[in-house]
Amino acid sequence: MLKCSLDKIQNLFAEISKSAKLYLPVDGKDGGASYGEWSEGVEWSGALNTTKSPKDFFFPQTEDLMAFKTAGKSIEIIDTRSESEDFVVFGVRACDAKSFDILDRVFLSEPQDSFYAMKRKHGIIVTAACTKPSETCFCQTFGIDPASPAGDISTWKTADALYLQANTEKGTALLEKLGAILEECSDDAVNAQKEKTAAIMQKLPLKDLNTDDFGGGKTQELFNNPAWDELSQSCLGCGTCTFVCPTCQCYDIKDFNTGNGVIRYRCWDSCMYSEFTRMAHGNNRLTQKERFRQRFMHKLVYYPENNDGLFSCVGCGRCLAKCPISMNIVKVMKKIGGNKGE
Amino acid sequence: MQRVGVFVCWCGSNIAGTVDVQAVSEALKNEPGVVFSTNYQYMCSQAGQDMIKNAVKEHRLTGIVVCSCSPRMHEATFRKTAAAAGINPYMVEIANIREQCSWVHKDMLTGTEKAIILGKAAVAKVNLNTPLIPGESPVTKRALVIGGGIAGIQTALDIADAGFPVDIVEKQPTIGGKMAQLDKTFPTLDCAACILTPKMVDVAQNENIRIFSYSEVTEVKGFVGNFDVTIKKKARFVNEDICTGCGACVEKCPMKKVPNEFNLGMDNRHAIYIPFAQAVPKVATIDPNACNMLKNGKCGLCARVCAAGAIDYKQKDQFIEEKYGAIVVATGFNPISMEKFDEYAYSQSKDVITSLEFERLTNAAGPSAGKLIRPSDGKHPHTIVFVQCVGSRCESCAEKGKEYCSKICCMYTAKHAMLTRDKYPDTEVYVFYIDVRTPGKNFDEFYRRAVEEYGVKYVKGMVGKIVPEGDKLKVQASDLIANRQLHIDADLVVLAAAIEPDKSARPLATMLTASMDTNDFFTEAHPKLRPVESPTAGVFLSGACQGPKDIPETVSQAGAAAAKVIGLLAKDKLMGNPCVAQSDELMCNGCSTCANVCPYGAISYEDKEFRMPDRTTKIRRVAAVNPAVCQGCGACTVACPSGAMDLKGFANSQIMAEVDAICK
Amino acid sequence: MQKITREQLIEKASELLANGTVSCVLGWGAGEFGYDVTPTVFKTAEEMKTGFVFSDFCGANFSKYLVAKTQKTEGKILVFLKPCDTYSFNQLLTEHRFDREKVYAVGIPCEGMADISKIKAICGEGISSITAEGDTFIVTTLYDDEPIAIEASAVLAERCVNCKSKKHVAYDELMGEDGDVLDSGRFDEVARLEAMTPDERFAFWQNELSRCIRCNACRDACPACTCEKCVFDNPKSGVENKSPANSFEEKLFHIIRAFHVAGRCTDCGECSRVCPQNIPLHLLNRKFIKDINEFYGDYQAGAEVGSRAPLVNYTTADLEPGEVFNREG
Amino acid sequence: MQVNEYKPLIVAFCCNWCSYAGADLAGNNRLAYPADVKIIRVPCSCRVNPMFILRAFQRGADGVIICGCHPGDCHYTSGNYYTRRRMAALFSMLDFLGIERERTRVEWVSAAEGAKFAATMNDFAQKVAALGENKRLEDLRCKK
Repeated sequence: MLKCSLDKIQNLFAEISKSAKLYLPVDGKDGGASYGEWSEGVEWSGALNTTKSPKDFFFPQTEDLMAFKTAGKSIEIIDTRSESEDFVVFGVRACDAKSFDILDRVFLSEPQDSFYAMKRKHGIIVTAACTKPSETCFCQTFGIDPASPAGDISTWKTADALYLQANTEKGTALLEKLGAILEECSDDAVNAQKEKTAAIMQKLPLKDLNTDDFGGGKTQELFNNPAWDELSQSCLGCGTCTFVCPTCQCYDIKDFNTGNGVIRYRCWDSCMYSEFTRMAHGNNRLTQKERFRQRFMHKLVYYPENNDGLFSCVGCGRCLAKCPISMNIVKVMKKIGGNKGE
Repeated sequence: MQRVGVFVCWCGSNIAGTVDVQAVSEALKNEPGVVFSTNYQYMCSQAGQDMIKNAVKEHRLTGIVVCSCSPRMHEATFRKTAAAAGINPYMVEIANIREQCSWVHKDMLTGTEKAIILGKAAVAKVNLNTPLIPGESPVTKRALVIGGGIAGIQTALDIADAGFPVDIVEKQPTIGGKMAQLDKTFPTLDCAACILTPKMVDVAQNENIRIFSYSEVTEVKGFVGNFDVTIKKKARFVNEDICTGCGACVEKCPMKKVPNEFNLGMDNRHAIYIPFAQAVPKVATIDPNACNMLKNGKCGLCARVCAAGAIDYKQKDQFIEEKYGAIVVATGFNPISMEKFDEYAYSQSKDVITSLEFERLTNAAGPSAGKLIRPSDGKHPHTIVFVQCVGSRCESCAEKGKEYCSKICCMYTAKHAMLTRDKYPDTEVYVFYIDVRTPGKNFDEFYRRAVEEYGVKYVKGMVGKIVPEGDKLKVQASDLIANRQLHIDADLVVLAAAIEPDKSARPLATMLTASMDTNDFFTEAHPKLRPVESPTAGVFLSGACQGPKDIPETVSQAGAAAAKVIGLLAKDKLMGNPCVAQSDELMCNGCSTCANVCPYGAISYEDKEFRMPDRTTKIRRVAAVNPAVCQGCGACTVACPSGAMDLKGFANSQIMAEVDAICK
Repeated sequence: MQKITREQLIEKASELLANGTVSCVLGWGAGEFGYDVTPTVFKTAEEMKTGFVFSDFCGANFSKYLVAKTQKTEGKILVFLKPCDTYSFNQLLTEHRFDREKVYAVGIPCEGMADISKIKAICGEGISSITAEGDTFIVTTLYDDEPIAIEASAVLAERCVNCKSKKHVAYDELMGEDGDVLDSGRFDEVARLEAMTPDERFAFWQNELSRCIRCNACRDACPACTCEKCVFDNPKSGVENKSPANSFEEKLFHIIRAFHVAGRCTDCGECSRVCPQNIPLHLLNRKFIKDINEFYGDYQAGAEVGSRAPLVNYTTADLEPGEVFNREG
Repeated sequence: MQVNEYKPLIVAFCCNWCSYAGADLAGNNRLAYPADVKIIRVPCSCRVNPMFILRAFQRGADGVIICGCHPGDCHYTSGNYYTRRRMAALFSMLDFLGIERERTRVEWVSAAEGAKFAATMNDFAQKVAALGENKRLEDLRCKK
């Protein structure tokens, strides 16, 4: 275990940013936190979570895939990929850290998504343990311990110091570069914090929410549940839940005509949208109910079915906080699962 | 994908002088969809058009881009060429590389560059063009002429002669208009009544013509070939069908002190009246503002003396609805008010009169039985001053006058001066003028006769001030040629008042959706090439409503308008403009926003049943555009938030493609 | 604290359900934490007793739901409308978006709704309960031993701080007393921005709009955005896009959206309420409203059914686009 | 002429009946204006959708001008009145977002006003040139 006094945290950031770009949660004027690049004087936000998850770093909302340059009737194909530089994403919470496992299974399985893989190769994830989870948090439902976050490096912030521990080779390499700012220390403070957090976790309102009724093989049982009608009836069909979700990974590939050519790019898509997966014959999910059901069935049934029981929700609570009509996965799980969480 | 052919015109050196046409046709060869590109000296020539036709055949073209002069010039030509070659005429786009390129840019490099870009925009557009087929609508074979002056009379007679029914709507109790008030006509000096009244009789007797006198148009709906017009027949309190025009009622009417409009208030008429002896229809009319019986129920003399029993005090305004295929506007003119011209003392002295009043004073049927007298004392005037351009060509006095030339004043003043000197050789006649404008057949000869034979004193210069003093009018004027001030003691001053469109024209234009200029003269569809048509299809212009004109000009325009009407009514069906709005029902919200902005009422709504994606049915209110009514302005397309409304020929995608091509 | 209670509304709804006036109720459904309220259709009085809620967090504007719900429902729908909702209700009627006959509208008074993010800004995350006592919220959290008292006025939603009207402009029945159209300072913020230099304004909006994630929540919650197919979803429109690919796309979406609702926007504030990135989108709409009021005379969309929106109207004496700026001197 | 001299790109939407004819008249009378002005013909100024204007800026236009018949002279009677309101509102909004107000303009040019057309374009091009490139409504993708 290594530690860095909080007085020196800016020095720590400065040191990290010497070797790689450093991104960390910063407070916005609007009250929400978002990831920003560190430069001198930029403070690490104390917010529990950022509005948008850190998946943006690896799977950006829009990303150029290739380009075509046209001149008259000739077309030249341009590979827009380039070797990216190392970067550090600092302050990632346990839930968001877990989301990368979920995304990895999608993007890194064969055929590998080279855009995502490139960024994963160069990105170093430094997590931060939670000490004050929100009422909307339910990561423990998915077996995540917010006090022991994964990532290349895990950190714990106490009243006076930041404790750091490398989990991977990438993490170890980074910590080695930081040298003098860090000092060896015992685990005591971290363990104490973990205990305290564990106690709080037992007080969270959603602590008893479980996944017993979900998982692979439940399609037949849950697909025609009449409760989908009621649950979906107020859904506006916007993409807020999808776009704040750390695990949603659907995208659309579009061509943008620049006048002198075409930029082929991908952008996040949402299964809540009526245009989602539109094909020549039209859309396969015609009603908001079907679209709504798809999103939750995917997270709770289809994904685990194909991924060894791993659910594609990490309980970060963003959708609970941001849905314009407060309809969310928790309400769905309780209703569909017959699980009142009591 | 279209197969586009590009044809770059040199227009001799008009385009080729500033634009490297070879470079343009080479550059456009590489544009998407272009399979053929060439250039030629005169694309609009027979050889040029043949070149297009051959290329269509040879290269199986589906779209044509002509880089040439303005589409306002030859779009129609090339559309015909396309049609002749067997492709839809709306698959043609014109890149304007003459008026908007070669003629305004001097440098070959920039000119060529811009021409290529304009060509690219046209190619981009034509790639998205779709064949358009004009809609058809039937034609009601009846014409409406609004205004019964010489313009309206001539138009109606010509249309009727071709065998089509015509209705004349005249707001006065009789047709005849201004010409009926004139004495003699220039430059031949034949009497107005002698040539006009037979025509009025012709109108009355023509079986194809109906006259709605003392009537007004109150509502116009519909469109070319299919107008629905409401005509208000004002109550004249005399049954027109029974009245014989004997005049017994007029003689007995005790209300004798009503100013007589026909004589411009220089004498009086009765409350029941026939405007003049040759009125058509020759029936009496009761002036409700003057008649005691109508005002307070006391009198009833006329009803008692009418042998025919035609008097009907209970008559009400009547509204007649009729369908017409064409409408001719012949609302004519009026002299402007002289009230504001204090410098000429029009309001102060009865002996300062307008030229129209002078006409009445010299007319044998006028208030003085044709004897030229001073209105104030009935004495014979010796010194008469005519002032030209009163309120005309008045750039600095827009609040009371007009900027334009009233055109007819020079000639009628010469006529007045000449007639005065001819009849009263003892008079001294001055004419003050800015310029004497006599461009017309035998006009200048006429004017010279006034000066040379009749000794009218023409003075170049304007009258500065007229002051009544005793029984004289002190006229101060400048003689610009002699460069001196003139002081004339005149007995009579005649002001050649500017003329302006009749006040009824503006509301009528709104009803007809016909455009007007800032002076309220109706605008022609093209000042040179379509001078008797309004831009609004089916509306034609006759006479001074379109601009100041004299009688011969009016009559020729009246005939021309009639010819256009006949040409329209002779058709059984009309081909519409296919560039009309169209609503995509699947996207339409039925919100009525588009209908709110449509100036033609072309959009209606209906409830339609839709099969929804979730296999249910849903009834939704959606917009439908009547393509025969829509004129294709596109106001609705922008008002529509969902983009359901689009304009054929100028679709969102087409305009955006042009923007893209220009901006890349 | 709302003057009308949950119980009164349930009683009213039960009565109307029982006598057959309505077949269902569009109301607020309770959530997990007391503040996460979901619009819900209730079919019976029993359902309402268990699931219906009315509190200071019932901000959602129901008017828009009527477009779809009236198509799908047999019989009349009972809808509870706060004063600001009634404007949207009328505007939708003006645009023939639903059948008035299928709705039974009960106007209910509103004392202004609370903004949970303002509450969280004071007491942090981990809220266990929120109860309203008079003009105060008593909030308990996981991290504070003592309940925290918060003045309701301090956490009033932004749109309620500048409430334009407590008057109901449409209803079949009114519960409680009707209020008045208010003289709000709702254009103050617009005026403040107008007073800035163009560079400052540009910087302001660049910063705000750059946060847009194009989730479409603003559009999808907006009662004026009820198009069968939005131009931004329609590949044929030429502007369709799913992401704020760059600062141009961000601006295009918000400018066009504001323009499309200009003259139709009732200023209900849903756009800003639902924005996950807290972009003050209502300022764009208010700019149009303010301009329209100043250029063409005061106009409140939805105040009357059938009124003609200013941008689909004109007078011959309207000011010229160039004069818009001269006006300011 | 210098090769690097900054040339603004100006898109002019002209109504078919008045302004496009006015532009033709400017041509007939050989009244020069910068070649940077590219005209798009629309039936009426009211056909111009704000989306076209933003599109032009996106694609690299530095100024957009809309020309129509004088108020009262619209071929379709009322089209330009709607244009007047729409564009007043839109341009005010663009200004509100900090976009230079000199980049947009509405001008009424009749078919008889060839001289006015040329003068307007000269003036507009000059004003836009003075602002330099449009940066605030640009789409960098289109500049690649």
